[in-house]
Amino acid sequence: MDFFNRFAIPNPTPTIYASMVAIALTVIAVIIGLTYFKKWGYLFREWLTTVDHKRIGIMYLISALLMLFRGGVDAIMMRAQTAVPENTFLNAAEYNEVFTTHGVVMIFFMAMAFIIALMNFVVPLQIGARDVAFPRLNLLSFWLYFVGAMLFNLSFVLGGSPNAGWTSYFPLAGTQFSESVGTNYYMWALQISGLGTLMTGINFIVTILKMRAPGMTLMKMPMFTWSALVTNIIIVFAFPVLTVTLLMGTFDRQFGTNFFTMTNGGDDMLWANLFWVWGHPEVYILILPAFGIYSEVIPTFTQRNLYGYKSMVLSMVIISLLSFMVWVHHFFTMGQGALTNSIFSFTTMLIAIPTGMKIFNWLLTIRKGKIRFTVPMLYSLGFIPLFTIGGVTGVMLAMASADYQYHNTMFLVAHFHNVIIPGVVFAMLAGLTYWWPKMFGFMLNEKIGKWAFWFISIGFCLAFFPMYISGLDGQARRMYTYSAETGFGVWNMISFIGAGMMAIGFIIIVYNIYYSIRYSPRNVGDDPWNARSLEWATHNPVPEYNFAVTPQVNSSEALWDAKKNGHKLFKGELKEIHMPNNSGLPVIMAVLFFVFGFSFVFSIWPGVILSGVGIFSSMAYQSYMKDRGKHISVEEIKETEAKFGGGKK
Amino acid sequence: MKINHSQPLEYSTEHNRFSILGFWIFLGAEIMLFGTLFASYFVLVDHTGNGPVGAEIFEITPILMETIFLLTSSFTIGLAIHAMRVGKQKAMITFFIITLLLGMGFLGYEIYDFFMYVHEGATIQTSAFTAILFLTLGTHGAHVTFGLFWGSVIITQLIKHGINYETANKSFIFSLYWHFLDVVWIFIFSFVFLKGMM
Amino acid sequence: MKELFPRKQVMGFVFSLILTAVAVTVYFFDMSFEVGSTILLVTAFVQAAVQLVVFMHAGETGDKKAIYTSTFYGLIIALVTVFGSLLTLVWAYY
Amino acid sequence: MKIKWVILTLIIAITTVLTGCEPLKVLNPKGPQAETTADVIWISIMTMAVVVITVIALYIFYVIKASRRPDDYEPPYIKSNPIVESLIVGVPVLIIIFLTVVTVKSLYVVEAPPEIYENQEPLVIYASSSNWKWHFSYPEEDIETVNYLFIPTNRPIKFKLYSYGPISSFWIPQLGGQKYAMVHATTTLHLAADVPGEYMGRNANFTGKGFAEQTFNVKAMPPEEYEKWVEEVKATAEPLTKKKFDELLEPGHLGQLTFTGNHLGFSPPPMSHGEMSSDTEETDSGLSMQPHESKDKSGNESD
Repeated sequence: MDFFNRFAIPNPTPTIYASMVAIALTVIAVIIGLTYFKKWGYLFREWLTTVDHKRIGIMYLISALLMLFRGGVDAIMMRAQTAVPENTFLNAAEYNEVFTTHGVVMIFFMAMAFIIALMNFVVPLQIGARDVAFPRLNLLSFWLYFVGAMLFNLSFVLGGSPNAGWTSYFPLAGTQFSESVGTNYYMWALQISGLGTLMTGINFIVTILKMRAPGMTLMKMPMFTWSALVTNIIIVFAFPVLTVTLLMGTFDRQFGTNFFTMTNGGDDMLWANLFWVWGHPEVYILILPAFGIYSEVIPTFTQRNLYGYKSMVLSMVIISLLSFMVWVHHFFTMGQGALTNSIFSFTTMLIAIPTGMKIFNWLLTIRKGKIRFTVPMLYSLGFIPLFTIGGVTGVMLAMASADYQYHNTMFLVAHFHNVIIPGVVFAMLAGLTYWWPKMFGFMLNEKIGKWAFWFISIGFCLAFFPMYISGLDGQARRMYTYSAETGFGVWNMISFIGAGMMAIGFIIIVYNIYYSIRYSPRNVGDDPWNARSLEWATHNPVPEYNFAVTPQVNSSEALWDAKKNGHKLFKGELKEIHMPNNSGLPVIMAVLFFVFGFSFVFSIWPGVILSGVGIFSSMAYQSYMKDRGKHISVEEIKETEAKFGGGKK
Repeated sequence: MKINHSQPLEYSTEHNRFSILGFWIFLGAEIMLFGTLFASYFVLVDHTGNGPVGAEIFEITPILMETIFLLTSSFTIGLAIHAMRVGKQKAMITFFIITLLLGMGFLGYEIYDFFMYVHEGATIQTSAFTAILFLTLGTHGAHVTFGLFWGSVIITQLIKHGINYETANKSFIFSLYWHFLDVVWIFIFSFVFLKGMM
Repeated sequence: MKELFPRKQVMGFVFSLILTAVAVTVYFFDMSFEVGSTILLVTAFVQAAVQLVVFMHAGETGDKKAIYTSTFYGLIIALVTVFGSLLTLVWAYY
Repeated sequence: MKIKWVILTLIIAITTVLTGCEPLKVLNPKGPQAETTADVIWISIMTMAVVVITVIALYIFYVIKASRRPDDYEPPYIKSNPIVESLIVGVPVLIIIFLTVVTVKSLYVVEAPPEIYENQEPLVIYASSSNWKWHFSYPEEDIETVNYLFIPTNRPIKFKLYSYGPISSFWIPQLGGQKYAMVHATTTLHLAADVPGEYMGRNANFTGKGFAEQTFNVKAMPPEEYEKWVEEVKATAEPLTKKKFDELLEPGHLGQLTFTGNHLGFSPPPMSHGEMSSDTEETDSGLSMQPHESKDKSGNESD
């Protein structure tokens, strides 16, 4: 019986029991549904084992949307709890779990997955490639991410959620103050999904460097591809830091070491330091692809070229380097003194320069343009002023002496949501709407989409601007309650209303997806937005091999060049196309990694050893395996092309 | 599979070139991994708590032996790749096996070192310093251990299939890995051991 | 037999042994912290460069630029991390 | 176009509130250090307001123009203009240089004892956090309080901060910025109060379950009154024993408590070797750049 005690929840409540039941019922329903409709084979063959970058992208997308709702529910619960003073909707323990999971889920399992989804889907198409450089590795990356996400979410019903904040500062996250296995989950979920992210990084760097269509020099790459390249460079160099940090945390918690403990020389400041050495670049990992999306959307819907292509590239490269040199600004108040803080204040503010450059370049793109107010463009237009406000409050926070007053307050919370929501979330929604016809062959309803946009942006302003004020009035972040005399009540109430509006906005988006699947017209053509870059030169939805003939490019706006200047993209005859085979091994490895992570969380050593051996055996098996891929014959290509209308060769 | 015969075998297909570049980028990530370990090591080196300091537990002889083993193995794997390029399969496999044997020698000494540390009362739990010492050495040691398994897998393939574009590619990538571990060891040797005993 | 031992690699190996021997002097001879650290820094980085160029054939293909960029990028950031951490967590407190 | 009006209204609303009748704590300083930070905040708000207004004005102008093009308008292909490019780099550079100067100057001010009280001996108070309380030791007066802090006005106060548990952050918004209290290093925070009154103090860094209630009351009073309070405490309060102190350290919440004596003797703060006995005034009064005590190097923590 002792063995099973470890799985008990430390703070069980009716909500959690209800969720357990709900999860069990959902799983059973899914299994029955799949069996009844005989979809197991289809699901396994066509999706779970696919190496097609487009399908992997869509799997990331679905997971990201699921996680968005998990994290969103957490957010609403937090806002509801703090809406009025002395509220008892959640107790302190629950509130701590909720804000911890909100942070982790949103950053790692929603935002990261969303940008990787779009990178997966779009980048190979934008550079005219048939797939990524290592398709099987790509599938493994997805599975590692997915396993990490599932492991993390499991903590809710088995053993208890992590509750030391998404930053998980030691010694609070150490065994002395966080006794439940929650923080173990945190360590292993992030470790496993981080491994997947690192592989994605390597994969995409090689893809972008080596697989571009003939004629596409580095300085003729579409801006989203550039942003993906820079982002993946940051991923490759930032994630190993997280790996080591989490490993040290795991050792402290599970092997009794003293890296960050209170005794025997442990240094609690080291965790904070290392966490942010990774954590700050992570912020740019999220925001740079968003910048890339805006740089695609704004030229498309102002119907002109992006202003200052070279300076846009340069600013991203500078940001990528600077992002590794500013991490101390996350703990100016640790007492390193005026000199160190001055240095890091300065480097932090420097980032405002390349970022400002980008903002002005977008404005100058709009200047001589002709705007079409589509949903993606609305998000981009909402982004510019809102992100500017978020950006300048970032500069305010970078001023270390003033940061002593902002640090750990709602002002900070307002700031980072003010850059992440208009920056990253708006970009993801813009990208989703923009590339939706590319993915599925029909458009999302524009009218419903606009409703969602207004709800989300107005909701955003209501939810987060009051936090600047309550922060300056002394409301610390992560407080589960406050007394009425503090006067924070009114601001938090406005926040709650705003959060509610945002929730409605997201529900409208879901409704829009449902509505559009049912009613949207299916024959939208290959280029519904009158777009400019190469991904729109193939069919909607994209055939398995992407392009029947490899395109030849001589502009960063290849399709526009073809449409306006009569450049011929597709020259030469159809040839046999070589494509990789689907692979089941990543799925098996995913299961093994899940067992490994789960056993480690609960210190079940036989499980750890067996699954560990399994993982290495799979790698060895992979090395012996001969898989030379398959060939798609010319006839088959002709048939497919004819089915898509055959407009393009 | 298009094979380009103007290139060395390990570069002869597109996929081979992807793999080699991808591995180089992975090594970039590894630089950062060990960089983080070094950063932590330098921060924690004086955090010895009630445990011993580095100079009290380090011994020069095994460390020198480890260094010579690993340096030589880095040389021999280089020779193996050279033999591969001139098409000498037998010599290549011999050098490969010598490399792995030297790697095992290194690992043996390192394990002996670990036992000595524990014997002298410096376990991984003793202090922040011993923890980061074991973690840094252990991470490198784990890489070497993984390399031994990986290398053995490649040798079996070499024996079975001879030198072809696939085995050549794998061997070359393995050689990059092995040289890299040597580079990391040089930094551990200099900044953990020699600096600690200085 | 001779063709199995190319001159370049043998020289590289001898050179790295010499560098190791120089580094070990900091153990056997008494010297100040600054001198010792300088010797170690120089020998370690030269040694790493020898491995990179002689043994790892870093510059032999068209991907030379990408390879050197990623290596130096990693190196620079690793150094920033090491010295930044020391600055924040150790030196600021003396 | 609604969004612009929403933003404008919000900006106006924010400014009204910021300057409104009931000032926000951070912008309503009651001591020299908080005044410095409030000034810095105002400078930054003003500078940033100029930036935001410029960007939003340009934005509104361009968007309106670009949305009212005639049907036959064909947007031109435009190459970037080096003058424009250098302008959008140059102006931010100037702003950053200005703000950096402001930051660095103010940093050295807030990290040092307040200038206007320079010639006064600072009052040293050891403030330590434990889950979820604050302990204040007054070594000079030889008294200790829990969860409340009495200080004299017009005298510099030197707080020595450390923690018996998770990283906490000591914060009295109206007197100055916050600083971490940690297990292994004692940090120093210089504050002073100009005006008598009661102020809110709290831990700002998340420390677990009881974090929200980890607050303390600060009462600044004229020096004479403060002396009187000290005398009163000495006459009436019970002595603090090690046993009692260990009980206080147990996780939980406590009301306001008062003791004579303090815990510095039997449970000394983390500090470098030997510095404890000779006290710290002389040793680091000249080291305003380095507000920290040197860290515990040899690891002689008490555990």
